[in-house]
Amino acid sequence: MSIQVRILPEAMDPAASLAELCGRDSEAGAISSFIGQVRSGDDLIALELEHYPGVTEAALEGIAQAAMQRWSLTEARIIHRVGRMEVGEPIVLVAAAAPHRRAALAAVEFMIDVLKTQAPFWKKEYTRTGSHWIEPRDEDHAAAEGWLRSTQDQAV
Amino acid sequence: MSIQVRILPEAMDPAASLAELCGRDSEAGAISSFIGQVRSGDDLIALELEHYPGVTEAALEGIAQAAMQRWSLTEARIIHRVGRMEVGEPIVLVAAAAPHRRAALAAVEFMIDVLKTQAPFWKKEYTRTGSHWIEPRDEDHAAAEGWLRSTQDQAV
Amino acid sequence: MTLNIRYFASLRDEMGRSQDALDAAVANQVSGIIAHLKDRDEKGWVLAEPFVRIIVNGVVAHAETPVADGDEIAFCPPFSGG
Amino acid sequence: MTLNIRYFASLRDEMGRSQDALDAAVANQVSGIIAHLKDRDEKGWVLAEPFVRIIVNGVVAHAETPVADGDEIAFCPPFSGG
Repeated sequence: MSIQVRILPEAMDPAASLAELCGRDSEAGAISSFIGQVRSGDDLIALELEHYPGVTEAALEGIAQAAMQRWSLTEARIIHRVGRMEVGEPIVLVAAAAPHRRAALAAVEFMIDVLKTQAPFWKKEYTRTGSHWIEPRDEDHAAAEGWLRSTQDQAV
Repeated sequence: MSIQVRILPEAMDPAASLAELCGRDSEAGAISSFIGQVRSGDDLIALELEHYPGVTEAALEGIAQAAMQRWSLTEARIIHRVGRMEVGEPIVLVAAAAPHRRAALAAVEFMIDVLKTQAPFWKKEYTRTGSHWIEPRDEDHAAAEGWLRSTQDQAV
Repeated sequence: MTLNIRYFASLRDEMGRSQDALDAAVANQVSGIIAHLKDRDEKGWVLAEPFVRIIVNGVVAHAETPVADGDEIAFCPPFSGG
Repeated sequence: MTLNIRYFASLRDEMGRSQDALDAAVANQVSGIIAHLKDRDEKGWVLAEPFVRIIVNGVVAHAETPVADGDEIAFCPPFSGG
């Protein structure tokens, strides 16, 4: 059982990180992952991600640990970019390895849902006309609360 | 919108295939994936996967198309090994790219669940004491039927 | 004037071969093929087992599915991919 | 003898600075810090907005959470990661 959590101030390579999980643990029949990347739209030029050094890492660690406790996983990994990112650049990788697929799939969905509203990150959009901070959407809150209501997991 | 389906008789590199999906479509904010690999246990030495050439590819194509119709995806990809595989080797990659995470996550779960029992593959286990064909588990049938009941999707 | 019969995985093991070429006159439905093979082959009964899936020309078929000259009829045990 | 106050993201923009060092004597609860900053700072009212999350020494806190010399008290707008 192992957890890896990282905050990266520079470009990340999510596929390379996923490659590290492949073929590593003979108990892991299933590896599931989610990659978030900067999506174009609304004149978006770039995204800036801010975090709370130390506290954000601890929150991600808590989310990964909660996933390990809740499902039978061999590994849980969260890598999150901070700083300025252009359209198309990766923002986050969440991955889980498990003996069985249901655990790996559910753990990834759990980790990305909870991370969105429960770990201290702040997102600023730069468009051609200026910049503004992003508020989490109602559906993001609902997704996290759906998981947390059932367990009292609290990331921070 | 694009679909890629492949049957590979030789070692596959799922992370490299996933890397191809990253940063490619500026509309895709979310890329989800599932990798199945040969898990150790029960004296397992190797797995052999058989398929029905032509018909299996068409079935996978149908599954990917069903996912594209059901969710708003930019890409759907299924790559499946056939032949003999040792413990730790990848068997299958299922991936979906989408503007939003919920679609990508659900499409991957759908495709792997349906693929398990609705595409013509047969799995033989080689152990130290001999070999035997694997029957799909009841829960695999239930998972596929859960999806198919709601849409009448039929892979083959 | 042939029906091309294919056996996959455990059914191939049971039948002891991967294919048969039958005279198209033996049957005009899947059920007729099964009856013919049960008659002719000691192991033919396995093809009538309820778990067997039949695929005619790439499409899932049933006992009543019509078959004709040149068709490919595949007998398949339950699928177990992924 | 200080309380280390931090403002993140939009709250930093509103306050016009990323941190403050307050004399530990000004408050012994989070609510006291907010009251002090509302008094002292034209923009201090934003810290009392219902959406603000407060983190004391890395742990989610509330108005009644006690604070003491050396504590780090962070005012955070809603999180939006991923």
